[in-house]
Amino acid sequence: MGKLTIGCFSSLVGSMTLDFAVKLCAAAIDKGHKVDFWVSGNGTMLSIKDQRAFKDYSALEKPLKELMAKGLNVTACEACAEARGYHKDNTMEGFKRHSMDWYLASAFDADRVLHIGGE
Amino acid sequence: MGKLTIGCFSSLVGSMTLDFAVKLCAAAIDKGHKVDFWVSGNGTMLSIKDQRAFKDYSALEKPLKELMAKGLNVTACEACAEARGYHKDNTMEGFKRHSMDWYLASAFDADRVLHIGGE
Amino acid sequence: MATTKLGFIVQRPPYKSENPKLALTHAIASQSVEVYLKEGDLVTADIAFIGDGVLNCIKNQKAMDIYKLTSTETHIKMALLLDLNILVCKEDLARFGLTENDIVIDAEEFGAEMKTKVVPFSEITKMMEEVNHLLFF
Amino acid sequence: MATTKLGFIVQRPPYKSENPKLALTHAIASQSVEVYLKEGDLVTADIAFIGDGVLNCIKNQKAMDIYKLTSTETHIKMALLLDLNILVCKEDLARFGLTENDIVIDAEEFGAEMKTKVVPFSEITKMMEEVNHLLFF
Amino acid sequence: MRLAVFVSDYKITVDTLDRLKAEKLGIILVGNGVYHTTIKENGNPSPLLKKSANFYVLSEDLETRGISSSNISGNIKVITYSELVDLIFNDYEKLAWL
Amino acid sequence: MRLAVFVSDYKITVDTLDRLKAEKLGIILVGNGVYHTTIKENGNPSPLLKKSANFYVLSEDLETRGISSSNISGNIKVITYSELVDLIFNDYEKLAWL
Repeated sequence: MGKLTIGCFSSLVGSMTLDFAVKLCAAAIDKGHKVDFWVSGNGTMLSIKDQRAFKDYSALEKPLKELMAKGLNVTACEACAEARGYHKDNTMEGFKRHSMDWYLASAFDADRVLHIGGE
Repeated sequence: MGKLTIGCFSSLVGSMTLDFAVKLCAAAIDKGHKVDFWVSGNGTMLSIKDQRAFKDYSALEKPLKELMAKGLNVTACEACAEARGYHKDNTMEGFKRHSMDWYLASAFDADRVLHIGGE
Repeated sequence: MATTKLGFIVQRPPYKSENPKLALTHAIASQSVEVYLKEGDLVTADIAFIGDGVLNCIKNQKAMDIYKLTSTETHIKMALLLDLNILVCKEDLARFGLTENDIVIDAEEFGAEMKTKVVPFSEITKMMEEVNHLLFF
Repeated sequence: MATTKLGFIVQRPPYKSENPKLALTHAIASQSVEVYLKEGDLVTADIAFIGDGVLNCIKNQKAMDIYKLTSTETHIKMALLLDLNILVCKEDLARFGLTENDIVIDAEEFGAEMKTKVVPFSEITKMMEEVNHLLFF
Repeated sequence: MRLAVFVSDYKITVDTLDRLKAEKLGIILVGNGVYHTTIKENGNPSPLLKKSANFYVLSEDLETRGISSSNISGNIKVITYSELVDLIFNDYEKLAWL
Repeated sequence: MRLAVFVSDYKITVDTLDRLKAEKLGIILVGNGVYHTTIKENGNPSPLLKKSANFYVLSEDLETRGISSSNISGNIKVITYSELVDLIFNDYEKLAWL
């Protein structure tokens, strides 16, 4: 079994890219792999708690919590979050916040890195 | 003097598009025009209070508050905000939240509508 | 008693951004705008799909089954149910090799009477000239 | 004692999205990663600007004066100060009619010893082959 | 109609601009759209500039990207945010951000 | 290197793909990248499909957009998320999302 590090970056909220990343995390964990998931830029929106699950909008809080229970390691870029007004007290339980070096450290011993940086 | 309605939609946070829209609001208000400013989709991020003003990130809370004091009417799409976990209690003071019909009603008697809907 | 006409032009494919969906949900909001207006005043919303935007109209989208997200197809059907005028560019469908069989034309299952209109781009140009304001997505 | 090499490839122009800036700030974070690693372990970050990404390197950007935002130019200078290896594609500069005079080459005012390297794309291909993981922005 | 089109990207992914018809057409280059004014690919000016239209470019967005207003050719009018407001209210009746 | 490139857009604004060199190149179509599999402009298949590469398309993203897997030509392998995980770990060593 391997380790997959996924990074999901800016300009991606409201696209299906975060949905893709969460489904890929799930598929990898189901196969017994270890998964680190880093969100930065606009992707940090994923970390906010109490997102209303409308059917018109991607609602990822529930699947994320299930994945965290199965061992998903998920971290938001602290500066990117603070700059958007996402503070510790409105962060989803279990969602970590660190500076950018966390992502690079995760890549250090990853077997594969999928960096979703573009549009 | 006229009325300008500006709408700023999704995929735009972290681009310079919100910065552009805020500067255009300021220029129009300085010339004595009435300005309504609607944010929807990812643009609703603009409504969050206590965004940390790092120099590495667009920091628009201060200029927005100055414009509100000069009469800028600024409203976020309530559903788009709730879906992202932006609730009434973390909304900037003076920033309104309404359903989408507010934007259309603002367009009703606008002399010009600048709808920034694309990328 | 006045009417302001808005033209919503969707030029991008669905899902990659929220724009096409927000175009439809905002256009649908024209049905509830009177709460802000004086008696008799109206805002109308016409919607046109052009360029890659016609890909929004492909039918049998399974976004709800797979991603638990309302599909653009369903939003188009809701707009038809609410009697919005929906135009789809004929030349762009042809360019992609798509026919009326491939796209959402009606929402009979919801009881909608309105149908999507496949029209030449010149009709969409006419609409753009007739409306008061344009909103490109 | 192990080293993991990361290759950051910036293919898009600045400001329209945060990507190019985030590429630089994340690459700079390689300087503080050891807090998470065992003694002697390293993560290195090479940065290459290719395609429209070379527009990030144009000098005299006034983002701070006008939008109160750190310019991509300043981020590049910070990366040079921290001794990161920065490559700029020679063919892409030439395609845009840009020369070394038009782009950020050094950050002497900050005391940086490192300089931007204008190299043929083949050198960037070599970098991509040598690193362990690729990060495209 | 008198239509002002805002172009904010260097790479344009929609073909709408080529199909818009207007008695008076303005093209306002903002954001990364300002690269169209001076960046020449393989020596050629941006195809966008070949259109029959009145061209404007936002000076603040030029400077942000390190492009000097003095390098802009005479058929493109360099405007400030303040002048943009007048353009919107006085010269055009409909606006399109592509 | 064995490189898998993810394409998630229909209109691609970067020219990187044409310049990447790899001993084994995989192109994985996800998101709006799946339109490249069946949408023909003026009768022509997407130029992307002319590249010398192994092609894969994510079935979930096809279905989301109303495209039936049965319409996909034989040289493009239709894969699920689960199969994508195996592809990532077993067939390619570096990944690129353009």
